[in-house]
Amino acid sequence: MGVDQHREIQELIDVLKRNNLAELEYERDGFRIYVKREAGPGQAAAARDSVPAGLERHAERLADSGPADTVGKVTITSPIVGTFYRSPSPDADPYVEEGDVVKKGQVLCVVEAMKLMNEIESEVDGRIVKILAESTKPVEFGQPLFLIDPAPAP
Amino acid sequence: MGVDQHREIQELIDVLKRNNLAELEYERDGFRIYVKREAGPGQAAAARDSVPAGLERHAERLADSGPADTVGKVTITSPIVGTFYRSPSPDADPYVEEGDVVKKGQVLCVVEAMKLMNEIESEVDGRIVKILAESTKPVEFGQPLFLIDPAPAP
Amino acid sequence: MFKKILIANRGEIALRVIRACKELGIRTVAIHSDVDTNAMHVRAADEHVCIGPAEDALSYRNIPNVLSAAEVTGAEAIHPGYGFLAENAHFAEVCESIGVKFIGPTSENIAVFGDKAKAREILGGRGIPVLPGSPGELRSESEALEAARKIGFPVIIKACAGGGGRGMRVVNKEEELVRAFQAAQTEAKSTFGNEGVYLERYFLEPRHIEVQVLADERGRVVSLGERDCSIQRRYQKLVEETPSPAVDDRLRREIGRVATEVVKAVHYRNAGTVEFLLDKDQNFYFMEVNARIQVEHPVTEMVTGIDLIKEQIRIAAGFPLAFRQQDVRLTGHSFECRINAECPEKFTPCPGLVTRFRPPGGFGVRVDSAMESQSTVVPNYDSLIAKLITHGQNREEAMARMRRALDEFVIEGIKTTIPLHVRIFNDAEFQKGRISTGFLERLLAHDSV
Amino acid sequence: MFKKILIANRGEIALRVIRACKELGIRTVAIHSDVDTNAMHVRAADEHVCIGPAEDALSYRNIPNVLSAAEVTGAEAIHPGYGFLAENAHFAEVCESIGVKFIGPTSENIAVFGDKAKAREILGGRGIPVLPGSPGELRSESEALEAARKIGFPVIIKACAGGGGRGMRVVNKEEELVRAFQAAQTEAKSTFGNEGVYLERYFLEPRHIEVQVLADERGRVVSLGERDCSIQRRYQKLVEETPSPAVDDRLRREIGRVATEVVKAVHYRNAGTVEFLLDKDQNFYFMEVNARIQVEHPVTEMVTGIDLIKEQIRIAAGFPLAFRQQDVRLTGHSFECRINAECPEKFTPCPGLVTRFRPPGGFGVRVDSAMESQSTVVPNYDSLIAKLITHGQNREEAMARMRRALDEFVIEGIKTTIPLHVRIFNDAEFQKGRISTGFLERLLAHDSV
Repeated sequence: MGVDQHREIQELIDVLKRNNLAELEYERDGFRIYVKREAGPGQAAAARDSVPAGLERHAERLADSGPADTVGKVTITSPIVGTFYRSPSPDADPYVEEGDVVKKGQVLCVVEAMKLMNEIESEVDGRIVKILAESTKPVEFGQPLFLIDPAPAP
Repeated sequence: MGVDQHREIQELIDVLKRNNLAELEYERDGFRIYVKREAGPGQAAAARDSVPAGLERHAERLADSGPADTVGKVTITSPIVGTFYRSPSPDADPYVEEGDVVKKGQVLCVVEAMKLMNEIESEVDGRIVKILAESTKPVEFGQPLFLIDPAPAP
Repeated sequence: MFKKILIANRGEIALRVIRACKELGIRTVAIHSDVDTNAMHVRAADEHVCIGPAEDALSYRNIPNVLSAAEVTGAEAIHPGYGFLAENAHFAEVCESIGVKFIGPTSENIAVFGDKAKAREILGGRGIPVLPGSPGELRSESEALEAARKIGFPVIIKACAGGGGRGMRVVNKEEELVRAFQAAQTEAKSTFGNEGVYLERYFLEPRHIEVQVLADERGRVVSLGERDCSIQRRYQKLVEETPSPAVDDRLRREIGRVATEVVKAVHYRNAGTVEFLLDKDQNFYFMEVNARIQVEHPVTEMVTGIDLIKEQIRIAAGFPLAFRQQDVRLTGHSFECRINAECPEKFTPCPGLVTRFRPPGGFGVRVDSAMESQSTVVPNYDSLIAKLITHGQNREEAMARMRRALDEFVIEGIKTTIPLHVRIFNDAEFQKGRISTGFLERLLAHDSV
Repeated sequence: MFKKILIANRGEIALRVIRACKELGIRTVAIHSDVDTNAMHVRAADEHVCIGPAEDALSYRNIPNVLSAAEVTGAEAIHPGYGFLAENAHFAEVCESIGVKFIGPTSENIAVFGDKAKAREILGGRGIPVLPGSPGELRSESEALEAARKIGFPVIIKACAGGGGRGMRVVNKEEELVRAFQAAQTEAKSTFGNEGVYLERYFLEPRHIEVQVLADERGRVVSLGERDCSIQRRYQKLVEETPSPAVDDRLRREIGRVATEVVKAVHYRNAGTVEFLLDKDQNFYFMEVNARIQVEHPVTEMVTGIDLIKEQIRIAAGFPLAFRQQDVRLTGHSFECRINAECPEKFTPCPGLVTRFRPPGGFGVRVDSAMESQSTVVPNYDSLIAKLITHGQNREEAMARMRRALDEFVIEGIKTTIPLHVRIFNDAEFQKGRISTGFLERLLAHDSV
């Protein structure tokens, strides 16, 4: 890289910064440069944002669940594909409610697959902050089911 | 990137901001720029420069012609497609040589098309800095033939 | 065979010709205006020459520069595509005179079919069924009135030098005729530089049926089935199909025979299309000959397997047709959608940067386009940016495939006619094949109700 | 007809099935692993279900999760594509038992052809010409030696449970046999979990010829011509064509008849491929049946016009075949190039971000691919990223079209096998149709010289 091109790149970056641009592409005489700034604070998100659709869906579900901050929380996801049930049978009480304190290994729900009831257990001690799936509805692999605020280690 | 182009880009971005435009595309003499602002305050924007390949080729030819700075010079281009000849016949002397002083309207070369000799005249008074095409070779529309340093207005 | 061909066109048809040349092992020269320097046809060709500025009169229609480009590159032949110089008899003549082969009909062929009223007169005299109409150009109001009474109302006034639907006027009643005649003359003069107009009977709900023909330099002619181009907006075709739902084997043979007679009558050469109007009672009438390859030629290729551009080149190179009429087999059904860079409601052109271009793929889907992601649709030329063609074992399969392909097609950054095509292919009457040249206007009129 | 089908696959074949379903008006459910959340087959389907993590054993081969996905979405049938669960007899059986239609052969069909030595034994007993070989699995070294002496050297040792060329070993001389036998058993055990091996005569310069068949639920069978898949690297097919340059009409009828007998003998259902080895003297020998749709099915579609995926679905839905053997017409010639994300010299996989993907277009060109610009080739699955298929009136035109299309194809960001395909299509021997399964190794060996 010649001194000139080096200077040219610096100039472009200066242009980018001064004008708070996200991306800049420049081409001349076979010389091509593409500059993109990281999304930092106070910056618009890059246009080529590609959160996978599935994870977006989950993110939306989390967002729908209100202002609850997920930082430090544990998300229990479905390990299989099936139908989510909050109680062992239609007439029974739900395994857990929001706000309940749960123990590690405690059954939180069942996911029915191929007529088999698969009990999903809590991975931690803690308190149920939010139930993220709707009873009797299908859930896919990796879909968040519960948000748990883990109890501080004893 | 020349000082002029650098200034030009900055001017365009200023125009964009001043007028609160979302996108701007600008093209002049084979130089083209496209600038887009992100919607909303704290803007990001993408700029895409797409110099057409043909004019790039011309730019290369200019670059090949040595360190001669084209700023302030006049480029005489071919108005037609044909074969470039520096002299009226194979035995004759060239119309002009590099370094010659020429008058506006003086014949600089001929471009033969369909057996017709088309005389190409100087558009300005000045001095031939560089001859950019090779005699007996084809030239296309818009191809630079001569670089002339115009004489200061008398 | 030619070693090098210059393609005097741009866009999808230039790319189409370059592809055929590549498959035949022929070198290609692209020409381009200065706004098309980076266009796909320029990049696809072996050589390229800039022949002028954006205005087509100074570049793509600039005969001296086009011929100079052929001369400096040593091209032995020129393929004109469609539009621009394709039906310019003078250009074809100059090519002939300087020894560059014009890949298309002779200049005489082009001249004959350039004057529509005259062509109809000649062919009517040879027993070809022509639209009932005035014998030739109408010289006066009284001549027009007399002709119209003989034909019977409604009639349509057309410009002799017209084309593409411009300069046409329907007259329903005798008392409207004189005024319409004068207006048509004025419009013909200003649009085509020739005030000549003629009259034809006007049919309600006709179909536009055309027959593809090929004629080699020895005068052997084959017809390659018909195309139904009834889906039009202001005489601009939008969807074409073959075979026509209205044409059975008997009618296909008959109309093919007549088309063959038309081109034989004028010693026509190379590819051409004979256009007919088909009325509700299965009567067909000769309208005109398009002396060029047409936009909609791919549907015929899909059902015959014959590469029409290669055939054009072979014929121009002096090769006899390698097949006879009885060798032509029509297999399955094919549709073409013309995808234009236009607002699909108002049909206003919509040039600009195509930020994303993802063509559909898979079985039975063909895309002819010179676009890709980050291509620019320049405002200087016509708005056709892609032809989407499907083929299926029958009309239902070809239609289902078109719906699927339209759904897959992603073009972002500009507006296109894709939503209109989706509507057409979802329309129950269209699906039943009940179409006529009035179909699209009616479909669009539903919007305003 | 089914209202909703789940596609238990990914990549181009999943998209291929989704396209067929869309054209038939059937709703689709895509399944995907968590690295494929944004894959094209997921976006193309009406519904989608994440069924596991990247490892295929936990996702695309995860039978409980795949069936749960069918259950929760209400899909009535499952199309397995090729690979993954396509030839898993247990999966087909479970589908049958829970009332979800498996779109493919019966679990018994799959089981029969899963044991190659046994299949050969059964069919040999019914008069099908099978490769001279050991009657079944070889139990001991002495059995192997005896069989090899009877067959004559060279022989090839194959794993009973093998496939795709893995676990094969050529033995040229008697003294090499025992050692090779032991090594083959060990390899078969570690690769397939089954140490069973058998022997076949080994032919020099044979062709791999296979016949596409369709069998409906009433037992009616048609054959759809042969495919020549002799261009292989380590038994992995790279280029396929139909018709085979080595097969004439007489041989085509004969081999088609035998293929039909093979599938009738085992009451085979749905689409299948009967693979033969063709020697230099036009003798053909049954090798095996691929009880699934194959990667190379499109070349057959191009020359027959028949959509094989739609036929699979129709057959599974209980419809009888709508055409008979005599209705099948083979028109023109077709090639397929498998474009893999691999370094074209060393064939090492080359996953990564595809920065630009511009498929070729125009007449006679088909692209089956689930890629587009900015797609990612994930390293977890097979490296096939696109199938480029051409069709022409004859072999020469189809080849010229392939060269043109390979030249147009732009894939940036990763390495692909396109340069190798260009070499193959420029090779004089290939152009003359003089190919055998040894062709590619020889072509590649030229590099090292």
